[in-house]
Amino acid sequence: MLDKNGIAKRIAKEVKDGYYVNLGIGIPTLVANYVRDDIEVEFQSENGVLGMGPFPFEGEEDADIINAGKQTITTLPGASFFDSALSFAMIRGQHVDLTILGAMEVAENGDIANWKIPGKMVKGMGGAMDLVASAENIVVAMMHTNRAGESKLLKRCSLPLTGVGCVKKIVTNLAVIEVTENGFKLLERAPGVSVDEIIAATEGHLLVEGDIPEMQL
Amino acid sequence: MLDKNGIAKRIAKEVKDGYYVNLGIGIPTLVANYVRDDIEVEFQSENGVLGMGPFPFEGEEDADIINAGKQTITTLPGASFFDSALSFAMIRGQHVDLTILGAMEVAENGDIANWKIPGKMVKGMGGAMDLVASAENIVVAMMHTNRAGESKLLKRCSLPLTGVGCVKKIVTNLAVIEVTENGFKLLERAPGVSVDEIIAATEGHLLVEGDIPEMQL
Amino acid sequence: MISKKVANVSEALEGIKDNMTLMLGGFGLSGIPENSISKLVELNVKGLTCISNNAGVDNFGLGLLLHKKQIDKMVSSYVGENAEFERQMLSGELEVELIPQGTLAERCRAAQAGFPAIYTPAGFGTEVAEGKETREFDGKMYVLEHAFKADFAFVKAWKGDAAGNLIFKGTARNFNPVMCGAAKITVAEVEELVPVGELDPNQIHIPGIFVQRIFEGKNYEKRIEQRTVRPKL
Amino acid sequence: MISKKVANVSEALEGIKDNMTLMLGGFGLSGIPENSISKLVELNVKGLTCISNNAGVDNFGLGLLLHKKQIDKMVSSYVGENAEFERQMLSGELEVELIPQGTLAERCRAAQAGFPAIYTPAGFGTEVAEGKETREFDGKMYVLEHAFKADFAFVKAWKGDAAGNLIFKGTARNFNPVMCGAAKITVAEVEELVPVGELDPNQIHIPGIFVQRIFEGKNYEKRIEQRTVRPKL
Repeated sequence: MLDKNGIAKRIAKEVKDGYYVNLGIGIPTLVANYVRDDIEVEFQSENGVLGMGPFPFEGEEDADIINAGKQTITTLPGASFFDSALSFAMIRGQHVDLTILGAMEVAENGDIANWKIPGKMVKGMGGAMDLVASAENIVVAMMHTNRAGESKLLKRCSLPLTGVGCVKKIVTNLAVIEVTENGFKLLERAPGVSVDEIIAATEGHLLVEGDIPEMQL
Repeated sequence: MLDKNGIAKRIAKEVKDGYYVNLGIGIPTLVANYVRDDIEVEFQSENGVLGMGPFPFEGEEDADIINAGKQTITTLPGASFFDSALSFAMIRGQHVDLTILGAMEVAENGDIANWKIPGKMVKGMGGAMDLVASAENIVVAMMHTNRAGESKLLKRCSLPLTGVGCVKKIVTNLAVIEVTENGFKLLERAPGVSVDEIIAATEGHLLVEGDIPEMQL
Repeated sequence: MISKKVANVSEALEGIKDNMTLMLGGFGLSGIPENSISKLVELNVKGLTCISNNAGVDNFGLGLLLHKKQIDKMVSSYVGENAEFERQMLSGELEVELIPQGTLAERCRAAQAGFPAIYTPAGFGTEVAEGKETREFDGKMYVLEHAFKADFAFVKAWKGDAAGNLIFKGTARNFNPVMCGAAKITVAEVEELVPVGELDPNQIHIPGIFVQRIFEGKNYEKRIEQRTVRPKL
Repeated sequence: MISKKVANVSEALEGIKDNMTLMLGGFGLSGIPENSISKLVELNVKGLTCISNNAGVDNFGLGLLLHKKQIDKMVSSYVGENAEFERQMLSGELEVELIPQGTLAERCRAAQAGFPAIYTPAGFGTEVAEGKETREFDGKMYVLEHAFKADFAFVKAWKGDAAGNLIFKGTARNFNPVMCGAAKITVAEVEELVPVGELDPNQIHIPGIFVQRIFEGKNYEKRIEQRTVRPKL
């Protein structure tokens, strides 16, 4: 079973040379730490920066240079700042190659819910609805089950949707799963996790074909 | 009767303190020369400059700094350059206060034609269609009649339209005319021009009420 | 040069009344019009509709207006990090319209640029699209979203001049440029008001034509919400 | 940093074929991609559709392509100042779609920003609106205009870096920024290619994400169409 850093590490393998990548808040943010050194990747943050670098050194943080999670950041050579309209032009215009975001629920048809629990929690969708409606390559990073132990991979989402039929791949603490026309398809098992454990933790229909390899991290 | 500079001089009186003004090609360009010195006005050119100044001194012209007529220009302190989208945001968003442009024909309902003579001359509309569709304050600068001596102030335009019901005022070599709900209304006569001469040169219906003053230039 | 300079924040906010619709720039607490917000608190105008990506935090930014119950309605994309906000929203005291962040930006830009509405894919198939026109183009579905109508836009820039020209800094730019000219009156507060002619015409982010009033702000706090750092080596 | 740098104009134009749709920046002869145009002439690709505000003059700019009859269709807003163009158009050899200048800019931006179409007031009630959907919003009429679809966009900037970041100069900016990222492949030629990190991130007009190939151009003529001057005092 993986921890959050393990999920981030596995997702980092989805990041290819020459990709512009948008990382959501939470586990996705950690992905930047595990991207291979020998490829060129640029991180976009929808609040208006391309070419994000690591966190600043203590004492060098700048209130005017933050990411979408409101964290202080730095920029790398070749970076640029821009307004929100141009930022979402990058996203809506499909110039960003890969979007990695968290979710509360994902359905076997690719629907995703991650912005609202009616009557309880309403933080808002931020840029997520634009991202999932536009991106061609969306990977969800999340725990396989919620705190109550219930599956987050469902036949149908029960929470208000963020986007419809958009998720392509899911990486959880238990597995790597592809969203296909026929529902969830198990691609990889987390180290030490059995196929049966994954099936048990997945409410939606899970296709299991042949031998399921263990993730290479 | 006025010459082109006279028309420009009269139109300059329409330019008020604090106005952003877009000047079309031809007579409108001359208007800048006659604006009062004691008011603050900024000229916008739709190719992407606000705060245009006079022509450059000989030898100081710059191919990268031109107006919409492709003439080399200079800029004044406080000027800015921008792209075509932001330029037309200024125009379409009604941030420009006054638009002055030429015309081949104007109709008594405010229609204007100035971009095409079918089968003969097709230069294109450039920014004129955006300007006339958006501007709240449009003044046309033109000769009252064409080279064949035919009136350019018509019941209806015969040429393909640039915009519908948009012209508010017309300044010609003979008169200042307002476009009202009831058609053309004569406001002022050019020096030495009689009301009868103006009526004779105007094909559209011309309202003449009371004494028509001579223009003050 | 047409001057937009006003003496101070009081003059900048002249004409503000109860029940107006305001746009406010900023992302989180970055690039928010701190001086204008303080003055709104002081003037105690009520019944406001505020269009702003976020709603501040409990004791700063728009949180200050929420605390005094000056806001009737918020139009935002993300409102976490604010307990008082959540309380007012869940109790029904505060009306909240949550919309996608890119939609928020484009509805501002539409107002700035004279577009009545735009078609965006964001929110299709979700409750955001409920009651709205949807339409297919080239096999993909879009939602029709209308331009905002606002009375005042309050923006914050890094540098500006009396002509109203603005330059923003870093990610404090965010929604500020698209809100300029998107309301009847745009008020820009700047950290530094420089002499006209000092800004490079080639490097101006927002030309003065989009700004009606400009002043140099005071005592910027520029609070950081999530201070994340590496230890110095 | 993702590098977009190519060795030269030949590499920049790889994949160009007959019957493609091209966007070309520039207003008049200001800010046109001179090197790319010369290469298009040399490659002698035919049957092109060119989206460009103007069509050059008889012996420069797009006029060079017109002269060799490489263009089947022009989509422009203003095509005066070009006798050969007028001849080909009036004789029917050349198909011409004239559209308002602001519409041209926004149809590019729509393609860049992922909008399928826009509503603009420009051209309502004229032959430009014939056959197009029109619609009323708030008592005003608008025309629905669709995003362009193009294979290549050729733009010219003042400075750029290997990351594809661009800065334009003066009114040579014009349509260049809105064409970046509006075609499948955007080729940027720059007067000066500077080392990565030299451009201020705050002052970049177009971030490199919108550019696929960049190179430093040569021998810019930068012709002036209307040289208007005052005598020196």
